[in-house]
Amino acid sequence: MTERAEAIAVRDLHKRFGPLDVLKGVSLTAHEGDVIAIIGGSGSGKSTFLRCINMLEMPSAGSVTIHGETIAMKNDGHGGMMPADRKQVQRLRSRLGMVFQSFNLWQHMTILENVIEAPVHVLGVRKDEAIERAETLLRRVGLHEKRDAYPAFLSGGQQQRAAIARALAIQPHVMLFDEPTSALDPELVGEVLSVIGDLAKEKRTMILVTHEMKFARNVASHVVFLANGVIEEQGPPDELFGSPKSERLKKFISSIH
Amino acid sequence: MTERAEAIAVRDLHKRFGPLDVLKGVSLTAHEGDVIAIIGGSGSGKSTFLRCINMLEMPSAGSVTIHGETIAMKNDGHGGMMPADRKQVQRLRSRLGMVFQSFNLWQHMTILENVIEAPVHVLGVRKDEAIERAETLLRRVGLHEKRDAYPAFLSGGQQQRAAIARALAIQPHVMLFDEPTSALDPELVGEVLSVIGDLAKEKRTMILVTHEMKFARNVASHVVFLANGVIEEQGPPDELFGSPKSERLKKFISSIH
Amino acid sequence: AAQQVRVGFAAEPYPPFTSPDASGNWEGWEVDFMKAICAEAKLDCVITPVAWDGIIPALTSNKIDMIIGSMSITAERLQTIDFSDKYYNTPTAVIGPKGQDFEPTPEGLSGKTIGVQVATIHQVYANKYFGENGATVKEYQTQDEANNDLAAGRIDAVQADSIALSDFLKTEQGAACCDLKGNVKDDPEILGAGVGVGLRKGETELKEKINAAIKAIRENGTYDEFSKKYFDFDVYGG
Amino acid sequence: MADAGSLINWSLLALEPPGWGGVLLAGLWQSVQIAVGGYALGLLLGTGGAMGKLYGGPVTKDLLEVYTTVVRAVPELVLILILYYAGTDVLNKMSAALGFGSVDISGLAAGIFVIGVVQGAYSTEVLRGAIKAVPAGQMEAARAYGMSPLQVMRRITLPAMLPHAIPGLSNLWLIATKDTALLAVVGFSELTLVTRQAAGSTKAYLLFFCAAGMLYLLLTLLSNVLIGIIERHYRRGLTRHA
Amino acid sequence: MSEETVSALALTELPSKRALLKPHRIVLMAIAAVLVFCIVWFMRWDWVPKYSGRLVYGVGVTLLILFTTSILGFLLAVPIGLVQVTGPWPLKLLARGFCTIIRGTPLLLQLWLLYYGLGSLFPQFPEIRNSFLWPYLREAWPYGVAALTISFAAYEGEVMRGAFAGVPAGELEAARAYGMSRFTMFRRIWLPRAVHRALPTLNGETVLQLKATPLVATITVIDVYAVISKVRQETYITYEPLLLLALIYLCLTAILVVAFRYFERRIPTRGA
Ligand SMILES: Nc1ncnc2c1ncn2[C@@H]1O[C@H](COP(=O)(O)OP(=O)(O)OP(=O)(O)O)[C@@H](O)[C@H]1O
Ligand SMILES: Nc1ncnc2c1ncn2[C@@H]1O[C@H](COP(=O)(O)OP(=O)(O)OP(=O)(O)O)[C@@H](O)[C@H]1O
Ligand SMILES: [Mg+2]
Ligand SMILES: [Mg+2]
Repeated sequence: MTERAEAIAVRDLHKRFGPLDVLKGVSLTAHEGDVIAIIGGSGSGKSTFLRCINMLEMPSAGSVTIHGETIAMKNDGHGGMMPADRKQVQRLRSRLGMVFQSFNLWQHMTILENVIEAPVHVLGVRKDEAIERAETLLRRVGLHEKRDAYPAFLSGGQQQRAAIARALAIQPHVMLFDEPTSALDPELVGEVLSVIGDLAKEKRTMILVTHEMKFARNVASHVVFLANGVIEEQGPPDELFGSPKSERLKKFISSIH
Repeated sequence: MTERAEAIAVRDLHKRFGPLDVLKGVSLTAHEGDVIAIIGGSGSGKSTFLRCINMLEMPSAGSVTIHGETIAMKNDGHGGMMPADRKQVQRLRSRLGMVFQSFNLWQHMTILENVIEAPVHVLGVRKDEAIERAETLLRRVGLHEKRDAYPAFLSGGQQQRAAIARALAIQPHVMLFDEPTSALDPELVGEVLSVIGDLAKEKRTMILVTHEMKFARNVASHVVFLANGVIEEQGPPDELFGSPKSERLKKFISSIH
Repeated sequence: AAQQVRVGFAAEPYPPFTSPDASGNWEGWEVDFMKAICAEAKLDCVITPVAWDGIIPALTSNKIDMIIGSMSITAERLQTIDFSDKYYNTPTAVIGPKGQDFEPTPEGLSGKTIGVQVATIHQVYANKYFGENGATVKEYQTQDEANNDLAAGRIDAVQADSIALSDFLKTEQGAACCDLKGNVKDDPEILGAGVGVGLRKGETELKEKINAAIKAIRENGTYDEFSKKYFDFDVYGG
Repeated sequence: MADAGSLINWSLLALEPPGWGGVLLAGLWQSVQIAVGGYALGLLLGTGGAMGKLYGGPVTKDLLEVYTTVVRAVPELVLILILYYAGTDVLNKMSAALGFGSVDISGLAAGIFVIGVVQGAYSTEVLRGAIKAVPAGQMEAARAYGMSPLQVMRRITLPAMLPHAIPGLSNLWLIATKDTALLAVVGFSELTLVTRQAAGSTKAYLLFFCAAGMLYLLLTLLSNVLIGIIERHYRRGLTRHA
Repeated sequence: MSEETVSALALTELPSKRALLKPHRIVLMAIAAVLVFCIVWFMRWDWVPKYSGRLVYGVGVTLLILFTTSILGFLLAVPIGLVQVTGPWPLKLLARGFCTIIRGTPLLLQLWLLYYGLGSLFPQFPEIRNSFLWPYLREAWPYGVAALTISFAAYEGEVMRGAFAGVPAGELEAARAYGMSRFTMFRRIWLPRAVHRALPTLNGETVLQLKATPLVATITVIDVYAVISKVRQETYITYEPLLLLALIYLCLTAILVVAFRYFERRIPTRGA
């Protein structure tokens, strides 16, 4: 792991919602090509952690470094922190491809327009170039013939694949997935997981929060078990699932299967 | 069976929806105290049959006799039939307590108001008397403390029990149930079935369409298997479920379990 | 009991002939006139305000029984309704802002905007003589609003009945802004032969009663008596 | 001319003459009467119309469709003119033909008639939508317990559709109050016309129009409070999110 | 107002043409044809040719007023809706108050307040009277356009408020997650998405606006309603011009509805 460059480094991240201490010091480093699966019980702070990485949620303390660049933070005057430089955050965000649980495709745009939106209007890519790249991506997730449809006319699985194409379109350093399949009907889960599995095979750096343990075991290079706001245990999937050390993880694994 | 009075007699009932022949001559007699279960595949016409008994659906041909009184029919001028005397139908309907799959409680009335509505406004029972009787019934189905709640605030099982109390409140000769549990979550089915089971033990005349085979076997005195618009087979439940004769019924039973 | 008659008044104030006061009652010369003839003809008259531009339809569709609204007797109107004998007749005048000198002639008004009340003889006249000779004719629902717009400088002249205009020129607002530019050239074809009580066609009995009443109050002095309160000249005209 | 001080001459609004306040309030009272009457008539027509559109024969349905289409496509102002002149005329002639003699339609009755016919079409649509929102099973259950069609309507359909109809009907009430202003155009002495008369007589246009605006606004706000209470009452049977 | 209420007040869908040839419809149409024939034959229509030019002009004015006030009103409605959702509280309060006042008072009154009230105030100030605006302020149409624009803005402002508030938070979050600046997010996602959501009611609101246009005739603007009024005054014919007027508005509404249907089909708003 050492020779590969650091893609993301989170150091001692804290997050408090009012009186609720959700994250109590979480550190995590993802190198290029890592596929990190974050697992944990409901409410353990998985989503919050992911959202802190791209500052959709402001961390209360700690630092986030993306590709060697640390997000500059300052006090927000209410005991929390905020980015010192909004432009920097916007720039760094555009290096992270986030895929949401509920897709969050832009309903007023066709699938193709969704995919070229960020490249054209954030990264300043030329439109024809963006379209060309988008078509390739859509073909790859198997949605090429739906490129002119509006999201509302697609099934959940198709929407999520479109959302993945949208995230890939900005050529992100790291892909972030927050339970990408939990809003889908069981029959549709497979098609989305297979797309993500393909990305993992290509050694794309990914951090994914998931409830699909079998999937995590198959594709992740590293699994992190969050509990009570801290990393209770982490390691290669076989080790973690095969011989869990902590009581909590044992209980968690047995409750899943 | 012979000494008991006839509660309902349906003779050679036909029902056509446009080109679709749903019932092709169904005859059935229920004596006082009979519990008749109607089973059959989806679309076999079970609901239609039940709805023809109280003229919610107009039969195309055949006759329905309730407690010795035959519903007078006349031609409706479009090749179908309609009741000759609307008043008679209304009177006879009020002797049949129908319980619907989707409860159909009146949403703008409290549970108690639902239960006293028909006695007071159809049968002309005095209001205080109706309330007294309703309270007894609600206690019996275990809903006494919910009597002033509105249906929307009740669980499905509670709503269906309220619907049963409502049907019982008109002191019907015969209770008709159309899949009373199929709109319920599995956990809630039991509470409704136990109420119906109690009614069966009291020897109340009932005709019920159900998909709960085990339940039909336990409570019914007579089971009717409808298929393709005719009664394919009928008899005591043990006989019917134990040694089905027709191929169709064999297949149906095996497909259920 | 006396016969009940609904008398249509234009709902819009038209001082000094008809205008509502702060207690909601109608006052003015025509109100006095109406009272006089109704008393004379033994009619139980009820004032019914109606929008001026719909006053003739209101009469023909039976919502009112007669019109007392400074309505001039013209050939056009006689095609639709009937009139009593005239009960007053005054010339038509034009007023304009102080300091602007022009004649109330087609040439004098050319290029100017002149305001008139809709559905009046003045509207027809202004359109024919001024509108077709380079003036813009602007039509108002009420005389009041035309006057007001003149005072506000939105229009350059107002044509109307000389009495109504001189009444306006006596008000604070009118005196401040405007003065009389003169009477227009008469055109009896359009300007008619005086003002009469409008009646439904075929109601000859009522018509005769009214005519008799007008004659009677002219003769017994009632007419002059209430007229004196408003005018220092003979409003009945020649 | 007038300086700023005399622009706001509050004494003009005094209730006693020479103040015009009393006249304004009388106009408001007229407006409210027409609004209430027209709204009630509209509800009556609308209930019949909705029934006819849903359960009537094909001819009834088509005729009602024409009625609601025309009223919803033509400006109220035009409808008011047509109804005020032609409508009452036809009504008169009809009663004459039926031998009742020519009825004397008072101004108030004419106003109520005009607003009512317009509101009737709106109510028809609102009520039809509300009735359609009541699950068919509710009516079916009523029939299954032996209720006559009239009873089903009275005991089940109408009360059950109320929560669905109330938002729309509330809006119609607010529109009825505002539509009365249009009667000013036919010379009806309601609030807007008397305001115009008062303004014309005193030249205090801004003052009077603002005062009338306040009265209308007050009426609206008061109505909103009442509507809120009614709505809470009738929605009590529904879940919060329904 | 909800979408249902608007469509109860304004025609938003043409009656379906399906099964036009049912037997009872044929009878009804025959009766209607007889009625139309009677109207054409027995009523007076000789004035139509004389006024046809002015009628066309009036329809033009009506449409011009409709479109300018709808477009201007919509442009105003966007900020009015937006500040009610995100604005600082003074602006929020101001926008709310504006909507309440305008929606709570009759348009006719607002129109007269502007034209007679405000309009008669202006000339008292020599600065206004001598300004370049005076030639316009003298006219009636600016007041009509202003009143109708304000009214449309208030009603549509409520719609836009709902539309802005109803854009799913997740879609905005997605925009932020891809590095959009706040302005880009507003321009590319929030605004178009809100407009998209507001489209279905726009149809009804526009028909309502058409139905409001004839009020400008009461302040001397010559629209189609005013032309018909003139016909009535000059010819003393009562009913025929009004019938024609109703027919004209019926056609205009139908055209609007068809046009909106066309656009709606091009921009699907399902799930919006
Ligand atoms: N914006 C917020 N304000 C207050 N509390 C919040 C907020 N967002 C999350 N929380 C709380 O923080 C805790 C962690 O939430 P989070 O969504 O990160 O959990 P999770 O691990 O993703 O759970 P799940 O598996 O259910 O998605 C929860 O208790 C939640 O209620
Ligand atoms: N109102 C109707 N109009 C036309 N066809 C109908 C109507 N009601 C029922 N049918 C048809 O009649 C057939 C029998 O319907 P029915 O509801 O009686 O079946 P069922 O045995 O109750 O089925 P399930 O178990 O699914 O409730 C079906 O094919 C159905 O599509
Ligand atoms: Mg989560
Ligand atoms: Mg069924």
